[in-house]
Amino acid sequence: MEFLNLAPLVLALPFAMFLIIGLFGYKMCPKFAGILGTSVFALTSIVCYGIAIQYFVANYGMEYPKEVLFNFDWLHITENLVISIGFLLDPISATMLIVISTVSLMVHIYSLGYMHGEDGFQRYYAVLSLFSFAMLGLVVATNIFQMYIFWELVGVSSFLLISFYFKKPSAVRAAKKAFIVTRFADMFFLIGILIISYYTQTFDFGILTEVIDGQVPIVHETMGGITLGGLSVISIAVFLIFLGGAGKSAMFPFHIWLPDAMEGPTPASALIHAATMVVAGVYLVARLFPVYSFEAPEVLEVIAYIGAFTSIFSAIIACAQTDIKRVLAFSTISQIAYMMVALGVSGFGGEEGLGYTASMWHLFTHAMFKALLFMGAGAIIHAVHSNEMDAMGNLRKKLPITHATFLIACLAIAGIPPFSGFFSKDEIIVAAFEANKWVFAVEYIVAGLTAFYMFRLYFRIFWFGEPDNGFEHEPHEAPSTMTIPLIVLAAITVITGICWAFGILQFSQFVSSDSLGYAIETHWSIALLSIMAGLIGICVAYFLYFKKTGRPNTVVSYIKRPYLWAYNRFYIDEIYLFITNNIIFKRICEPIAWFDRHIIDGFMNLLAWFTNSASEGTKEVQDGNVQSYAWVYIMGVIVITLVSILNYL
Amino acid sequence: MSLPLECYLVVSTLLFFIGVFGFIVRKNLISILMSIELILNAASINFIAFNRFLFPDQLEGFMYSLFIIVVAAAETAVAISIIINVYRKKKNIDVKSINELKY
Amino acid sequence: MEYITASNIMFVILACSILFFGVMTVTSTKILRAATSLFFVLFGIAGLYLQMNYEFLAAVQLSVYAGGIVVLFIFAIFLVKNLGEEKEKLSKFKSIMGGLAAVSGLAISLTIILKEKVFVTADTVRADEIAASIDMKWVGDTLMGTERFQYLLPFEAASVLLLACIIGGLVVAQINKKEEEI
Amino acid sequence: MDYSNFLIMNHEISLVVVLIITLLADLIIGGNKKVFQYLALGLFTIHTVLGFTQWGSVGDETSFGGMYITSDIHSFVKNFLNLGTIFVFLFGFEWNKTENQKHCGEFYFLTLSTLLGMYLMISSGNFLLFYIGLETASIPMAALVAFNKKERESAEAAAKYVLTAAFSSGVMLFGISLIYGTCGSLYFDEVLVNFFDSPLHIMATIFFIAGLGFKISLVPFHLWTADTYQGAPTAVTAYLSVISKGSAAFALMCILVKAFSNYPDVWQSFLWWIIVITITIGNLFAIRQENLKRFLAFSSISQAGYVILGVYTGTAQGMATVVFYLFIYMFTNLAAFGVISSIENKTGRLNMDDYNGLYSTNPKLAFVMMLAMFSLGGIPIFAGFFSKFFIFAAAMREGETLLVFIALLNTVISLFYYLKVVKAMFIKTSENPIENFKSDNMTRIGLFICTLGILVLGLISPIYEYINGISFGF
Amino acid sequence: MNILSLFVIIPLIMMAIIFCIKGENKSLIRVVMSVGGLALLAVSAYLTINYLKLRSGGDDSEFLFTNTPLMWFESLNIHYAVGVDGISVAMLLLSSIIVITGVFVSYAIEDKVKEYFLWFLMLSIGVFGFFISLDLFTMFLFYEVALIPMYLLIGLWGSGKKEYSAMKLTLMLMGGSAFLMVGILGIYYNSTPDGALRTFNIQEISQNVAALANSGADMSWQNIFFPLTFIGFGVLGAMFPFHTWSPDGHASAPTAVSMLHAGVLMKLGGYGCFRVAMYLMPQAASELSWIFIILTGISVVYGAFSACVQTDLKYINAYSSVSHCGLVLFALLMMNKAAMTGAILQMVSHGLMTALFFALIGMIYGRTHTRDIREMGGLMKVMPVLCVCYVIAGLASLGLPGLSGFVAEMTIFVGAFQHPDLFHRIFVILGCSSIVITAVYILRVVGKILFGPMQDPHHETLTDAVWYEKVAVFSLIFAIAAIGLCPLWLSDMISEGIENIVKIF
Repeated sequence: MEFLNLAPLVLALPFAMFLIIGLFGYKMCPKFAGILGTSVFALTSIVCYGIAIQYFVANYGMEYPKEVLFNFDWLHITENLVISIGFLLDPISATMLIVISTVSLMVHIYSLGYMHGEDGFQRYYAVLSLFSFAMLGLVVATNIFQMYIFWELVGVSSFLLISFYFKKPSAVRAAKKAFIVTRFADMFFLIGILIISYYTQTFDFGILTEVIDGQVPIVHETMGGITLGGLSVISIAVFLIFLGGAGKSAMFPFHIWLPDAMEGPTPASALIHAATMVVAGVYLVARLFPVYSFEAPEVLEVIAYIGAFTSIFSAIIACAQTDIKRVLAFSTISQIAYMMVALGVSGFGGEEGLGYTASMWHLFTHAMFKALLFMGAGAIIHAVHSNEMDAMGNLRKKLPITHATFLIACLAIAGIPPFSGFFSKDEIIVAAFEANKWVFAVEYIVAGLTAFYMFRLYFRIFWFGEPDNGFEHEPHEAPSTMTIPLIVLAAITVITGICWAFGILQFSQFVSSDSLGYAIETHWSIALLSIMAGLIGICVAYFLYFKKTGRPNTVVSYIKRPYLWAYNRFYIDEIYLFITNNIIFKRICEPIAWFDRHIIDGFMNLLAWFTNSASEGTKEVQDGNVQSYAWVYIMGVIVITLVSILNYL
Repeated sequence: MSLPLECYLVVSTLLFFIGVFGFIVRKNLISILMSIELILNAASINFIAFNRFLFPDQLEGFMYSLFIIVVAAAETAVAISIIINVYRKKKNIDVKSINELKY
Repeated sequence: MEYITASNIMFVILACSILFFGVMTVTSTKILRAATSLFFVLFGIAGLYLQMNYEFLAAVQLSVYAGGIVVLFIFAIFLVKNLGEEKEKLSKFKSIMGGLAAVSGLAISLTIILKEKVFVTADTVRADEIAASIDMKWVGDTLMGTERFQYLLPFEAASVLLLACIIGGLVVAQINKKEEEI
Repeated sequence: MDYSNFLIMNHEISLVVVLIITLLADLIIGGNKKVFQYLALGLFTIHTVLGFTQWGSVGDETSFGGMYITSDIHSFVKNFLNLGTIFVFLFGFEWNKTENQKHCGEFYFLTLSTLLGMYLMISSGNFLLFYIGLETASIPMAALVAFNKKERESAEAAAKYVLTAAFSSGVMLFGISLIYGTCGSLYFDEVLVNFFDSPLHIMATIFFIAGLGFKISLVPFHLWTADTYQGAPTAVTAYLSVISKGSAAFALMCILVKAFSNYPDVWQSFLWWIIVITITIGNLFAIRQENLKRFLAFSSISQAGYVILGVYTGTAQGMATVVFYLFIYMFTNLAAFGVISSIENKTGRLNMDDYNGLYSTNPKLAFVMMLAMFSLGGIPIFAGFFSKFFIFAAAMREGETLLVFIALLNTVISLFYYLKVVKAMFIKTSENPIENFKSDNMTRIGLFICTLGILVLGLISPIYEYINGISFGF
Repeated sequence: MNILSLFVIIPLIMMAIIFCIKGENKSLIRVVMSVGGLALLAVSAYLTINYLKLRSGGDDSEFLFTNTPLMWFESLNIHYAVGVDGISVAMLLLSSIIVITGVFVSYAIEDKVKEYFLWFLMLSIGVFGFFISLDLFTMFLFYEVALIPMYLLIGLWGSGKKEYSAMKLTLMLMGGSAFLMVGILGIYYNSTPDGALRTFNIQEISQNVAALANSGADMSWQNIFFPLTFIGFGVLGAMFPFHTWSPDGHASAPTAVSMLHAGVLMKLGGYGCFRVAMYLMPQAASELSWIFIILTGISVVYGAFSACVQTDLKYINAYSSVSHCGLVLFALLMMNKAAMTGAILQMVSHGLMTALFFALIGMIYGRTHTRDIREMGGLMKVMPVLCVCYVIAGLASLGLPGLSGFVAEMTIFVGAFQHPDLFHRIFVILGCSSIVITAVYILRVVGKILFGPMQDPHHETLTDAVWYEKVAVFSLIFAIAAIGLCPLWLSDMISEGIENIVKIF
């Protein structure tokens, strides 16, 4: 069966499900809607796998081509600038297809159990389908504008999912925040697109990323040498595009929306805010990687620094959070920043492009284990009905499957071999080491911190000791619809790690910056170092949180102030709040609204008032006395005469 | 040598503005009407003077003056009857009594 | 010196009296006195007409104006109770305003009129001759003719005017019985 | 003497016949007001209809040696003055039947004589005839204004009117005397030749136009208008505001074209200002009026400004637009007065507040009034829009962008107060609305025709085209 | 008979029928209105299809479906001339959709139904007539015909301080038309070469102006009349600083009137700006566009910022209209094909979506009796259909792909950014910022009134949409989504029309 011909189904099926469940869902029985959505998505996943596998198999060992499976014009803006909707297949989009379909399918299944009995179950599935559609559309975009279109769509479905519990004010706030912050970043993305398209007169990725002789000709020829305010236009444009990606991928300083986004249902967080949507930024940079690499290397460097800063920054915050989903959220930010760093330090072609491969590889593995973590967290929350660590502890017996899978995921993220996370992370650190020692140092520390806060989480949940007030009711393992996805994902985490370790189906054979497969040698020296860091982190966590002791408090009391800062996320939210409330609303919007009502509108009213008072003021002219009429009359004649004569003279 | 036309014009203009002055300052309606007669006569003098001195070939100004007199008579008749009417209504012909309608 | 002729002196006397009585008309506090002054003004103007050889007009002026209109005024004054004895004081404000209007108007008009050079070119001798030869037939023809410079149509129109004014005046001045009772 | 000169005066002659019959009929059957009115109205209608027939269109003729001028446009104007007068009679029908109105016959006679005066004023080719016509049109009018003999206001209005009229005719005479002195003749054709732009000419023109401006109620010669309109019987007010004003405006246009058109700058320069202040002051004063007659007085002042905007151009197009404007204005304003008078006759109420909630009790009257207000405000598709547009078009053709712009801004103010009336009738509610009543048949006929006119006159282009074809200018 | 005349004739017939219906037979009137509205929709659909057919058949004359101009006022050379290009077809389609949905929404009107629909129809006649006219005079005539019914519609059936708002709206718009009349007359008298017959016909004027410009004649008259005309139409297009009628007016207007006014009438402004001001005075348009770019640029951002802190739902939407309509004019002034196409798309899209908004606001207001967002909350629970629709409207407004707003805005931004001048491009970037601010105020409302806890216990018992409301709302959403999902036919149709206009700049 030729799966490539089924490509339109990849987009059509989820969209159809969105429409069907969205329009008619309220008439269906919830369970039916859920199963319908899930099964149709399963079909979609099969098509995705088929496409990806066929693609890789067909081109294995050769240069992976950029295949456009279909592409139709959607809107003609100018003769050259045409927005089309299409399907671009290349290594990274094929990888993404796998990631998305896997995680999304798991979430679909998981949600059947997790969301059972919720109000708006059908709505949930409708939006989930919309999201899947949008995300798939995003990754297969043939042109930058298609990407932007789906980019917006994922944003909105994220909004709808975060605000799923719309009666909760905090959820609504979080949804608004997520949407507006990402929208703000999207604006830069759009401006970037505008600038690029203005010069290159194309949106098409095929043309935009075509590399010839170590440069991207279309960009180089049309934009090279043009500067604006001392900066080259290319840099400005691609930096703006990166900012768009930074918004979606929650890079500092746009990261603030992601932790709040955890207000949504946990499976949705797993899908959107851990595995897929948030890596869109990384994907975007990877998509345009040749442009960055050849035409704007300085931007790439900036990306590396921003990534490095974000990763350590959020890792530190993660250490101090008590809400398990928030810990995971900050961990996500940190891990995505890792991927950004990897891209930032990457070169182009072969071994040089190690960072690129590592980034994509980390994206893949991270998606799996982070989704796993979130779903595990979901299972835990499902069991204890709280997000707070204080309500947990000693759950390993009560939730055995969750415990096992969670542990695997923690080990993976902490970078312990042979789990997948170890290899992907290790390659990033290697790439950083080769490119930039500062970044390497930071990433190294982050590796340790990651291990620490993940195991803090792990120990705190599964060991530590039961909460002070006991559980509200006895926690129990989740239903099978929820545990099966956990197991599947855990299996993937383990298997991909082992495959890599044995050099079977090595990721770099499929994904590389120049689309040519190559083999990666594991740099054991650096790898050992990073394992060391991971182990140290785990040990510290073990020391502090394995059993219920006063140790954490003691430590905290030593570093009270930094702890508070970290706990309060370095007050970035407060700064944002200040800016929006006190500056944008109070200092801009309200004055403008005031100005409009009182000055502009006031001016119109003033005209009316003026006319009225002129009317009142002149009424004495007509005082009812016929003699004053005559006086006005004759004076009129005299004045007119005088003026006319003077005019004549 | 007779006096130039200007003399007549000066007289008529003075008379005209005396009439205007009277119209504006007098207190009762009949006096005001009298002032109007002055104005009309001023115009009349003008017509006659122009006719006599500048355009003697035709009797245009002459006729005009004649008709002014006729019209003035009619006008005065109507005006006085109206004033009488006002008097009946207001028992007064002070000009101040006719300023109920204003603004 | 050639201006000092009998007719010119006459003119000056007439002009002065016209203006004097004109001022009297508008300033005298007693209305009957004002009416009398008006009579003299009209009389003086008739004198001017005479002086310009327009005897017919002078006669009409005297009979219609001085004889008719002024009498009408006087009747009206008597009709209105006590008006004859009332003293009419001019208010200061009005006088100032009226004076302002009159003086400024006068200044402008006189300046303009006297600056006009058109009049100087008048052929006075011919004018005198023609004026001396005006006879009633000419006046009659002019009034009753239908040609150019003849005035039958205005004459007819004036008759309608007069009729309308008589009827109008009657209507307005007529006393309703009911009204009297009020 | 050549009496054939009278033969081209068809309109005047037939009017005089009507006049005489009316006078006689009043003597004979004056007691039976209804019959008398039917007779007078019938006769006058015949006169009007005749005017529209071939008999009424005399063509371009002059007689009495240039004293009397007539042409198709003159005939047309006379015809529509007739038409307007019919409406006035129709609206006054009920009022004339009332007990208070003892002088029904005189009302008709005086109205018709003033109409004759207007005919002569329009058709004059000589300042003397013009003067006589003007006086014939204005002095009996004073008597008409005083017709509401029970009301103090009527007397006061008449007094103000007659005094101002006399004063302004004095000023005008002084102006005419100077024109005579400088141009050597009183015939328009000779004035045209001898007129030029010396200071004295300018002054003479100003004095003259001031006198005529009184009749058109141009600012600053307008102050009598509101008082007189308010005090006069409503039928007379209607007559004053439409017929008298319209004829004077047309006469002004004729004279300006016929006598002063060689040096248009002389009058255009100050007319410009007069237009601006007339429109503005009219609007400003209208804004705060409560009494509807007084309100319409100021509205008519500002409308006069627009008319003069057309006069100002002096072109044939200008004349066409002026006549068209007046024609439309007649229907419109008379519709408004028709409503006012019918309500006044029934209830005696005249204030804008009294009209609150009129729509709920008397929807038809409110509807007609609304159409009239919209048309006065220049809202399409009502006729007023077309007349305004054409006036502005004529003025714009002369490059008077600023003037047109000011005038147009003023239409916004005017719309404000016209809408105020609409608001009172439609939107506001009242504790004590005017109760539902049935107007008399005459008023209804009049209102019906006026409404029809408002609705269709603008849309029917041949009317404008006809006027445009017969207009003249320089 | 010309098919275009049907757009005027059908409402006229409807008016006549309704006028003849005795008494307050509400249901009959409603039936007549619905049938007539559907007929109009059918005519416009038929027109659209035939237009596309003709175009694809290779007919490339500038205007299609033209009639032989009927002479009206010969001395001024005024004709009744109709014709459409792609732009007018789009606008006609939009108008007929809004009219029919407006009729359905107006089912809620209970008081003086007959008069209401008579005025409503007069408004529609004005709107349709304006879009089909090829003659400046009739165009202006229809323009004013469309304006005046607003006064009574707002004054009689409105809410809040309706008298003030109605007066303000009418006066400001009439003030605009005062500017306009000067402009139109100025064009009429100046656009003709010496000796040639003056004309009001848009096509002929355009040719004359081009000929004049080619012959090197003095075109400075345009510098006077272009601003006048542009401002004249700009007032209706809610251009800063002449937009203040819009918040008050919309807030007080009854639902369907708000819909029609914001949905169609404001489009008259934008349409006129380019069909009259820019098309007939291209020289001045190029020369003076910068002034208006600044003003409209301000409109875009300023309206959005103002909307952020309003508390009345209709005010929010009115300011949002200021912003969106500002974008229309802004794009028009960029004077290239893409941006202008975007502008027209934006007109269509804004028309649909703002109509939807106002319809929904009206329905919500009809139930809660408040429009203050502080007094509402959690409505999603009690009226899910209306609220979901509201969210969709909001998303369309903030430019969600798949809905019409996105298509329009992106065409504008991309198109406008193709302007060779840096100044213009910087303003485009400024304009882009509005998409963020739009998101802020839209989400603020959605979050406040639809989501969150219930604010007023009385709201617990509210009912959801009834059938006619659903019909109105769903058809609008359908149109929005149809344009949003497959914009190509519309945008191609419009850009063909634009092509003729752009080539004169």
